[in-house]
Amino acid sequence: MLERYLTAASTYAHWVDYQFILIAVLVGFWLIVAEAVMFWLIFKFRAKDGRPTQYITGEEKQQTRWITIPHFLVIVCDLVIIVPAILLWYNIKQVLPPADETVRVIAQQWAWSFQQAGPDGVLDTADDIRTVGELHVKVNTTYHFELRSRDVVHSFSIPAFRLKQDALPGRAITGWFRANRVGTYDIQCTQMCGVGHAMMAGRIIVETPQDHAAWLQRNASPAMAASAAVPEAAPEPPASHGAIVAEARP
Amino acid sequence: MSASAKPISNTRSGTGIPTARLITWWVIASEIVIFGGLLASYVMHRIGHPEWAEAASHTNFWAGAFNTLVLLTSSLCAVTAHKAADAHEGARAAKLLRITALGGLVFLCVKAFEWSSDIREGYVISSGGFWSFYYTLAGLHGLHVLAGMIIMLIVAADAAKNRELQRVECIGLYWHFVDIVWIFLFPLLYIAR
Amino acid sequence: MSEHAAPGIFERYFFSTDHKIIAMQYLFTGMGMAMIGGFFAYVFRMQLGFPNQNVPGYGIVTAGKYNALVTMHGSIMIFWVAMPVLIAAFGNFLIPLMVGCDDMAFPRINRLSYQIFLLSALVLLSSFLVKGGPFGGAWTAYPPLSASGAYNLTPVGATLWLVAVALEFVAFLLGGINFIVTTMNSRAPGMKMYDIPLVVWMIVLASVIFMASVGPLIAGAIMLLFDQTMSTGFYDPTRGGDPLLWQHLFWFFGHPEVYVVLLPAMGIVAEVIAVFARKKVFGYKTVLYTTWAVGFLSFVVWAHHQFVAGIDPRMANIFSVTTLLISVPITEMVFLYIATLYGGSIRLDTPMLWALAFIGEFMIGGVTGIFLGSSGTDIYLHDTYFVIAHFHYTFVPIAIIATFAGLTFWYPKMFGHMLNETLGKIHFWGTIVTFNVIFIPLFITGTAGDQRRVYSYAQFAEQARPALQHLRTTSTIALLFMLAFQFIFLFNFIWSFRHGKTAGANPWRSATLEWTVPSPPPHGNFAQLPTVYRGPYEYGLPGYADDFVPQNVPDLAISIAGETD
Amino acid sequence: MARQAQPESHMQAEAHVHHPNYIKVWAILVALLMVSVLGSFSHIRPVVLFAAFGVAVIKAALVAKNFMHVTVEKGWVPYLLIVCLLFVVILFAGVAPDVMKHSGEHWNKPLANQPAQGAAAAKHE
Repeated sequence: MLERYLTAASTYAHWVDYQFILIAVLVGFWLIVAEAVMFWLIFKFRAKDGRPTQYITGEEKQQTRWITIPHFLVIVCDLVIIVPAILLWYNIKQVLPPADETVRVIAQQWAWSFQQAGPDGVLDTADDIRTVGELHVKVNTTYHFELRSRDVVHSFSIPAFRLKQDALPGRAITGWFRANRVGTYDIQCTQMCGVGHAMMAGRIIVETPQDHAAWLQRNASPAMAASAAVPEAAPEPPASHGAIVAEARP
Repeated sequence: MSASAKPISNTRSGTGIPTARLITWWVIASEIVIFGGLLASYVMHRIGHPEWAEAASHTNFWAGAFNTLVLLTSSLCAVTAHKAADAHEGARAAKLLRITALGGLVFLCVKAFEWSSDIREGYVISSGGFWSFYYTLAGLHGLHVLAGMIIMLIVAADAAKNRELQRVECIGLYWHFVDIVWIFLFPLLYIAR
Repeated sequence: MSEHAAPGIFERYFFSTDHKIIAMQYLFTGMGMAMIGGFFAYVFRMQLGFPNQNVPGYGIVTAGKYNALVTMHGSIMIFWVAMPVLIAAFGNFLIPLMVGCDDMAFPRINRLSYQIFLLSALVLLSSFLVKGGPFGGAWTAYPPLSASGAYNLTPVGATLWLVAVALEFVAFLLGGINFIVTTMNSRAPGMKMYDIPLVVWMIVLASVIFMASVGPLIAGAIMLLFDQTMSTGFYDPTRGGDPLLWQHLFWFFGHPEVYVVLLPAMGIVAEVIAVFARKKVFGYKTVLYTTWAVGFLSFVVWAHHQFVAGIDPRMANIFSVTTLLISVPITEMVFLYIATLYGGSIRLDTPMLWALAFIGEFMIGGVTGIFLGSSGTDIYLHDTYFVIAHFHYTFVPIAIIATFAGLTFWYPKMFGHMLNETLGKIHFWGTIVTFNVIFIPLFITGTAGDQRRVYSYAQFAEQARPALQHLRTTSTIALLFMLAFQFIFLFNFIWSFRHGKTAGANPWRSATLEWTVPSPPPHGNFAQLPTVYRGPYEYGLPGYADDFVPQNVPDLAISIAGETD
Repeated sequence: MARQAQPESHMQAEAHVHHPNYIKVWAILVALLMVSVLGSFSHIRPVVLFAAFGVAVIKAALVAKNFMHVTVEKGWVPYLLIVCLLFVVILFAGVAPDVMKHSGEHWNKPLANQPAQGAAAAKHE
């Protein structure tokens, strides 16, 4: 259902969509029934001459039955919703499948920058590839991302992956995704982060392993790694705050 | 002004508790969550940051202990004023309330002395997490002391003329509450290291 | 009640301690703020519907201005419209009248409450005049964005916003505690706990919830104020603070706040439905029990606003369960309202239309909340337009629809004249239809991934699709119509002051106490203070000629029987 | 449904409490304060903590009972105050897992976890 509106490009995107449909069906049923009953009652008991109103307290057993029975059915529906919802949450946010690759995502006013391992396959070495605004990943590969923020609260959202996680200064938060469809998708910031909030867009480019390897080679040359891949486009965070990592504590 | 005539709603007592005391309890309840929110924030930070103990060791322990004594004693005066008011001895209640307010003044003077020596030593509100909480908690509490003193003097002025004696108890309740907050602030800010 | 000479106009309308005057002050201030908030909605919806065009009456909407507009729209509509109108205006007007006393228990505290509230509104509006403009960091004001002028670029505006909100809290603490005390202590003789009309119950419970939940946020606001002005580091992680603390303190208040405004709306709707269906509210006590349950549960669900905010993911499970739990008493309450219609004799006058529309629309808001409360789907839907559509389907029924139900219902009591029914119905249908056309498209754009608080989707290829833009434009055009229909109400409201049909004491043939006094009620309300003999909803009581029995009418037949026993 | 109207029942209550010997209560409070003060010089942590916080709770209870007469007040008043305290406890329980702790499931606070060497994390830059 959601895919009509937006591509699903990660493994758990479909899980989210199924849960969405499950809830839609259940609550939609109740909504329609409740609205129908309401309109029927309004019609049935419209004021008519010679038909007096009835005195019903709604406190006797055979009257409250009309409330308690649907009420328990609602509880059952709640259970049917909550159990898969928590399982879904558990599988997306609490269980991290083993990582094939790791990427560091750094949010700042108002850009996304990414750091991933270079040809040596290890993060935090000299040949790391740093990019701004563009994240290149391999299809069908489990990525862990480590999310940080340099200044204010941002939110790392890839709608096509059904992925969202706030980035907080002073915190490193780990999550995962596994893209399963080649293409270019949006990265949004979904938390108000200042004047440039609407400009804080990024792209995630899901590539075949071959394309990804070629991209890696293109960007792994020392010269590229040193200068071009980290342009000055991203504004520096204000001096007194910002530093998620660098400045020593006062 | 027409408002000086009390409405009948003020004189009714559906709960059996007079309106003045009833509203005092609700004010205290709302203050519990205000101080509670701040204290909870402080406690969780303090447990999370054992290194703040170093900063905490610079607080003036004896000033805190003396202030506790001052507040306990002023609470005694306040409750004695309540007793006097119950006996319809307005003048005596007023005198005791003024002594209570004097206790508040002593408390604030000690506080002023303490803070100025803290500041002279270079510990200001922005000197670190502990000091931020220290000044905020004690400052909010000090504001309540100040507000209590002002209301107390107004109540005392009425009580001296044997008017509105029920207010003596209410301001006393508030004062005891402020006292209780300090009873917890004292170990939290001065003893825990 | 006063034996003094009639006070001058200034004293009478600006420094009065009469609860009815204070209610009007709150009402008109709230309506004025609603116009400002509505104008902001118009401006930023125009930007979304017709990007980067000159907005008539405003100009070009830049990113910074957009942020300020949405922030102010949210803050104003919740704190300066829903709260003052639903709780303060109706509470002030109705509580003394409905519990049968002459005024609030503490009239001068009541006046002080309004004065502080007015000050808070002025402080907020003054932020439009300062350098940098008003605060633009969303009504949730998450630090560090809100804590530092270097980040939000509105250093003065951010502080003014915070001070205004804090003052507003103080005003409603004073007002709310006054409501609680008045209802507890000043009821007419004979009015037992279960004889209190539901709207009074609900306003009082809302005040209790407000009182118990706002404290930590007041503490949090002090900390944020010091972060802004004294360079403390309460929310600065580089100095031992934690930005999540504010989010928790904010939502610990922010979620109960939803129920703070919902409950008075539910109460108003209960009164209106009972009167126009000529029915006793179905299961009065059950309604109250569910209200208490909702009130308590509302304190343990707050972090569902923070599922993806960086809280520990294990905590999300607990809050997800409690969130779905709270749907149980709310559902029950709505069922009870619908059941009240059964066996009635329903007249569809304008107030009743609004009340029924409240139930019908609020149910949509309620069920869409399930999508967000279940943590799994919230990962995707959080901070999208789905959320916006969802909470507007709750807040518009609360703050607009229920308010209109209450205003049209009690207008005769407030001003002594009837509103025009034809204009009222045109206004009703115009508002309800356009309301749905505004927000149903937003459910779709939200499901398609539109994120909130973004003034332009040009940067986002998936969101910049024309299909989605058409939906946004539809929503904007519907908003223009909805706003236009409000002028009909405004005209009706002002015109009927003078020209409306004279109302009489009890035009709706209602059983509660406020209808036993003249319209508008004189100073002091009751010529002779009433005694209460029965519950508030005795409609169609067998053995009576009339189909309603007011609360203050003694039950002769049975009391005579009692004497002969 | 009908019932006899209650007579205008509610007089403002006169002296609703019996006044205990306040000097004695005060003396106990001062003695407890001494315990806190003396306890703080102990080097045994549990002793310090009890002398500080255990005694504070006792002192608060004494003030509430004897000066504020909470126990004489209508039953719901102490419950109201306790419920407000309960909400503070709920707040603490909901917030502490994030704010008090420095790491949790898939998250940590790099700065707080390396207090001595905040600069060590600088290698990420």
